[in-house]
Amino acid sequence: MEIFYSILPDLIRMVVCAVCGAAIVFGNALVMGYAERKLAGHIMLRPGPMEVGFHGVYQLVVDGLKLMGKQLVVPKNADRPLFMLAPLLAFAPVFVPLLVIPFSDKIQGFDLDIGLLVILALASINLLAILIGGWSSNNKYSLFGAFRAVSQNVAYEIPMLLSLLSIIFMTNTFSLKGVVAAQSPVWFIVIQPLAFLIYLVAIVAETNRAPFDLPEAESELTAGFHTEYAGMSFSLFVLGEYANMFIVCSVATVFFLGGSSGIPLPYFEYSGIIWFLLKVYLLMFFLIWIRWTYPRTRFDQLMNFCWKYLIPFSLVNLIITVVMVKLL
Amino acid sequence: MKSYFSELFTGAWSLILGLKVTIKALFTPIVTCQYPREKLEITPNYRGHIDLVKFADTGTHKCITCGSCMRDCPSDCIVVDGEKREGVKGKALTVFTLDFTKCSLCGACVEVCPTKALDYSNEYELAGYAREDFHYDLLKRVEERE
Amino acid sequence: MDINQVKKQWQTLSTTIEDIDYAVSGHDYNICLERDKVRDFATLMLEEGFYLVDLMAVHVTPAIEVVYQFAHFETRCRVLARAFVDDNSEIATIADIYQGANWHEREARDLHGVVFVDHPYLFPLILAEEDVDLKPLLKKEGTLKDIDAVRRKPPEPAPEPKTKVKPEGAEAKPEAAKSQEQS
Amino acid sequence: MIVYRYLAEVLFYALVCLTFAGGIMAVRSKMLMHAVLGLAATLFGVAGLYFHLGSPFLAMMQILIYVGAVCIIIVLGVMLGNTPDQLAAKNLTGRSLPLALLACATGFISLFVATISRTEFSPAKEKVGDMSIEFVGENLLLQYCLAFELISVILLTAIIGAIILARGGREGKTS
Amino acid sequence: MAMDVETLEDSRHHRYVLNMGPQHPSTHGVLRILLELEGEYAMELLPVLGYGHRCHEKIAEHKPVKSFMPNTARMDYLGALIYNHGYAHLLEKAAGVEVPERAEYIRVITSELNRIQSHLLWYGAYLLDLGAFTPIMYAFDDREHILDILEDVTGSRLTYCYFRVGGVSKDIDDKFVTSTRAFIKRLRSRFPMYEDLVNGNIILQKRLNDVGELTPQLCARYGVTGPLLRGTGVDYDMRRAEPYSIYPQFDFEIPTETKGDCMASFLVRFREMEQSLRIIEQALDGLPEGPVMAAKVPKKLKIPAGDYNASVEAPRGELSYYLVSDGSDVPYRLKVRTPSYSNLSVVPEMCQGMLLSDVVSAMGALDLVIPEIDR
Amino acid sequence: MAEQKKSLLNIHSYSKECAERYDGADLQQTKTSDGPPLLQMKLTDAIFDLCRANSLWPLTFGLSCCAIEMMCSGMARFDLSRYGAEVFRPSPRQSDLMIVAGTVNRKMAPALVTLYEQMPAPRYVIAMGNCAVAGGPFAVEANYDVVLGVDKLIPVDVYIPGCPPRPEALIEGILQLQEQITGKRFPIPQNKMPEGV
Amino acid sequence: MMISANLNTYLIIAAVLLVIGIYGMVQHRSLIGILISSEFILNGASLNFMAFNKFVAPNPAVGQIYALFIMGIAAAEAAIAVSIIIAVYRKYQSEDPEELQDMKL
Repeated sequence: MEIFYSILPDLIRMVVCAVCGAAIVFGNALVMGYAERKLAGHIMLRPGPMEVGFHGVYQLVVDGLKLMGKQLVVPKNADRPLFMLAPLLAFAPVFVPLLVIPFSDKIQGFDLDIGLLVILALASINLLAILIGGWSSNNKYSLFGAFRAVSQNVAYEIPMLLSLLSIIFMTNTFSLKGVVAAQSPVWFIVIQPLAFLIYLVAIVAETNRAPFDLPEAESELTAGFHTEYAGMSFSLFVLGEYANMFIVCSVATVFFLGGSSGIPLPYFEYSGIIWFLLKVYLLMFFLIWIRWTYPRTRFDQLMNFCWKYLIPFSLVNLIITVVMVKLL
Repeated sequence: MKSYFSELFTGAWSLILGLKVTIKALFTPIVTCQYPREKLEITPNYRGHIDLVKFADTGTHKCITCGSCMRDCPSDCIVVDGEKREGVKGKALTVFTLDFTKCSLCGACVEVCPTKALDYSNEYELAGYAREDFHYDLLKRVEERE
Repeated sequence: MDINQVKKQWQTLSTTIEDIDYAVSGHDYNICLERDKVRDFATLMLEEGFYLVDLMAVHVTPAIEVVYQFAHFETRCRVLARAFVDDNSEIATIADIYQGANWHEREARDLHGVVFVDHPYLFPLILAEEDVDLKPLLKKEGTLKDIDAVRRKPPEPAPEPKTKVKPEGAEAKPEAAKSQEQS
Repeated sequence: MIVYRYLAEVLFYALVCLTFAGGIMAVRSKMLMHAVLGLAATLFGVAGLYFHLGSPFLAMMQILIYVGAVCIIIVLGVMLGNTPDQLAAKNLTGRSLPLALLACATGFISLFVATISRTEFSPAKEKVGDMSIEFVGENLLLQYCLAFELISVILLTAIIGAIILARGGREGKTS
Repeated sequence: MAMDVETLEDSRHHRYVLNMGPQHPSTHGVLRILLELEGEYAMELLPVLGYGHRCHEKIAEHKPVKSFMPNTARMDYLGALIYNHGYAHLLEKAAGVEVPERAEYIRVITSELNRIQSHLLWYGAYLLDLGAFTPIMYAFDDREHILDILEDVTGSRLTYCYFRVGGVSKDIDDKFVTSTRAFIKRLRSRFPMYEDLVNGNIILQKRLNDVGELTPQLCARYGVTGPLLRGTGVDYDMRRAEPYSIYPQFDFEIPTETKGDCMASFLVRFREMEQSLRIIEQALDGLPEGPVMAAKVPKKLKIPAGDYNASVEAPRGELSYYLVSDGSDVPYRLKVRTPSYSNLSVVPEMCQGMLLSDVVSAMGALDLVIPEIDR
Repeated sequence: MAEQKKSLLNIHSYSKECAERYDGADLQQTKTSDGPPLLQMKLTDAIFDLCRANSLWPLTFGLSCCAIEMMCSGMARFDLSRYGAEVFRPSPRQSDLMIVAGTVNRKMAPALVTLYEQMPAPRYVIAMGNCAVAGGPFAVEANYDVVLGVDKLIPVDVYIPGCPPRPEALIEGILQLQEQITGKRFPIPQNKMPEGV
Repeated sequence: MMISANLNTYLIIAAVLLVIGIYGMVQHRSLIGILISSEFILNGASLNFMAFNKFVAPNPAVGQIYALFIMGIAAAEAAIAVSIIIAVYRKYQSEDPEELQDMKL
């Protein structure tokens, strides 16, 4: 009860955080959507969106508004309540993890000592949303997409957790701020490069992006789990996906890239956030880069890669870390 | 065990090579022709729909209403009709319509024309709100043309 | 594959074997089959390593003619085999020998209405199900020709050369065909 | 401060409502998928109650394990099982509703009357430690080490058993 | 391989049927495949054709033989010139028209350019099927150069109607020669890039190796030809096996692989592009002067009665035109043996027991052009 | 299972009802009802129209030859994405624009109508190529299968003739569609990627 | 006294969860339904543990640890149960417990 009451005064702060969270979610979707299309364009030797605003900067706004203006379709045989619920369930929980991410040493919603757990717990709800959405569409492609999403995400959660765990062993805290503080002389990417690589691969699978975008594999499952979703509900899924990307990249930044640490900029107290966002978007750029480079893997290969490479490597890495922590 | 690691490393190397290609492409100039703003130079040999040629010397077309284009057209999209006029040898052209929506641009009509009165136009940016937009009256077009 | 041996075996199965000029017709052998020997013939061809190029039907007067084309991967040997369907437009299937014939036969059924007996799955392939009776490639009355009208004429003793290299020859021939048809 | 207390109280009621609503949805809905969703709602509610009881750690674990794992396993089971419509239709009609209600009511009343209302629970005189994760972890690894190991053995057994069961079915079918 | 839907056992009802197409990104048009899946394994496949059926054979019986030329281009719009070539070849054979040598050279050059164009499109589209978005852009970028060259001489970008009975409709000029040479240089310089980006990629190799294995025997039973057959180790190419046009004059290899899987046909196609470049180079070097149209081609082309066959090597395999003539200028029956038709018919057997993703990659390896199948 | 497959096989038959429903019927009748969009206010309509016009996501729907030119116009040389139209969605639910690129035959017609009906309103149709406009080279006497113009089945907004049309023509068609939606001729702002960038 | 700070409140909630679980087990006609209901019973139990932990127990870690155990067991139980259900479904094509009459799978 005491903890609960001690947290209560922060309710106001929570509201502020929620507003900021919404800003991040939508802003990130706009930035990422635009960056993705523009970068994809230039990788493919074409300009990408050009005509809507200067170099097409309003393209994503326009797309978003258009999706809002579309007719809401619920397929005849779909399970109506669940069908409507799924995109909300995919979208709503992404706000909470944003609360615990330390954007700089001063900008953070809450510094919970279970920060990492909050992120992981809320991320699992997304999975439930995909499952429900895939099932309730009453479409076989959706169902396949949902199945693939689940098995892939469950499998890749293991190396992801294990690689994060080896950092946790070094820092002895779940608090993200604590993790950032622990890498003050040297970033963990230097000490734990293997964990970083494993985490990087795992988040590509966790966010269902190419080359691991099997749940929405276009050429196989038309549009995967959101085949039947149109307009607003579809855009909620997309927003959720981009927000998830942001979250996992933030976690990577916090755990491996020193969070908001960087050369402090003059005359700006909150320069940490600039560094933080820079690192996050650098990772995101990497995700975009590989998306437009590689073909899609096959499902069994994806799983094999997880079980044969990632999990053993992360386990070995974890054991070595534990031993080293004990010895040093 | 050796193959386990060697596969890992060759695989990783191949992935890096791919990344190199795309990052290089990211910084190469685009190849796009940004259509309404700049237009590709369309080859003069481009085959658009057919048109009656306006000859400079006569100031009009040279169709003699023989109808061989109409007969040779594999998809029956040309209608040619003429009437007997006084003082003119043969028939004078009164109707020459092309239903471009059925045309397959095979060029049979152009090749069969004994007076070379037909030629391909260079129009390629056609779009319209009704299919009737593309039922051309070539006779009218040739008169309107400069 | 020894072509002479194969020819011997063909002789047991077919009514006529005709060596034809590849340069003109694109085939090396023209074989007329009995209706009930089709399967044996196909088995033989498979054993000899031929592949099925095509299977089609031609609508001519005595009965619809089913044409099989075979070729060989290693040596140039294009074989044309024909057989007539019976009164119910039926003929034995070779789809279990040459699986590739499965679709060709279904197509022939679609377009000509030839029924291939014992075909594993004679369901409309190209046309929709309700168009089963359309049989679009059946000739209408008047355009339907006799089998002899579409057969290559044997070299006549007349000045006509066998190889029809000149277009003039091409124009002369059809008249003979027409007269034959009328008679 | 009192405002916050009331706010917390309202939150508490909301959580209880969520828990019960989820429960009713889980047992009364004909579609199994809705039942799972009801279960998920209940689990969220219970997680909130854990939060109220001063253990956000457990609340998060509840969401992580129950919603993230158990619910998803069950949803997978529902999808793979693919309940036929007629079974779904008679899902709640086949058995005697009054009997079930009666049994539950008697059970509940006897439980409530016999135990909860009669017993006097006396709080411990003094408390050792606090609710922090560090303390939980310490206890888990020192005092309750055996149980900790046992649970991992159980999980391992469960994984192996599940794999064997699920695989065996497929092979039996295709052969 | 009984595909009878009626007699499927009831006990299998934990399988379920997935309907792929007619609108599906990986069917390349309007193919429809009913997949019977067990988990993600396709246990039975039932292709349903006819969504692109355009009555070509019926139309052929209703108009003079020469007028069918534009239709051949629309049958296989990717290999339009090769289809033109086959048809012109057939008519020339049947009516005995001599083609001037220069025309044959032009035909070969443009046909081979067309083949490269087709292969490049396949290359891009196949990788799109496999989930890589970028290679198709690069491939199309190269392809546009071919289209520019061909458009300059034929007047259209895709459904060329360039060949005529007795020659080609328009002579090529120096611009064509120089731009073709420039293109050869360009494409050669692009191959290493493709090698890095695509061919060597571990993901691609993992996805293509050991998928959809064919054997020469299977190919014979189904009539599979083209790169798929050459992927099994049989060097059967109509340009060699039944030489037509002036192909015997050129020195080129027929690339073969032995495994017969998707990777084999992938490599065969990829290397065929290089061989086509070689042919074009030689043809450009030896390009003779002269007319491009036979002097005497009757306006009304009457084909002597009888049946005629002409086979050419289309990008997807053996293309045969079989013409039954009754002596008039309208074909009595024209049958087109399209390579994709036979190639696709192997799918039910080839893809049995495959993963859904593998079905997609196996079908991509067939390089399907649906209107060619449905005709 | 067998029944499932059987019924699936039958769904695309150009049955009598289907023929009555679509073929040659009055256009007004064939226009399947567009449900109201989610937000519909007079004030916002202009803005939404602008957004719709600049975010036409086409359906991945190639029928035959023209599909290749459609692909070409999405590729680097012509790049539809400059108008925000490069998002080729494989699912009709997420697409706004159906580019009927190629020949529609009687077997395809029901599927095409289904796809159109699956698209959420507001939706647009471009008939690309002569086959889709009027049957093209197949509009001959011997034809027994080709539907002569996709506007017999679904309402068409913009027609692009050609066999096949050049990619520029498709872009022009999209510009005309934008003009139809908003009443303005695009492109309004002059954004040209500088040369050599 | 706030109702949320009372041990009995939590005990009643837990009892209601238990009853819901029992009711569901009796009422549901599918194995999955029964599995779902059993989760309620487990949740009720762990809520009890947590309540006692909060209000009664001297060591505040014990209740949490017990709740964690229950979660672990629930996860294991769900995995096993679902795989059994799938196996049963494969065998009988049914999820109705009344139709499962053979002892041997």
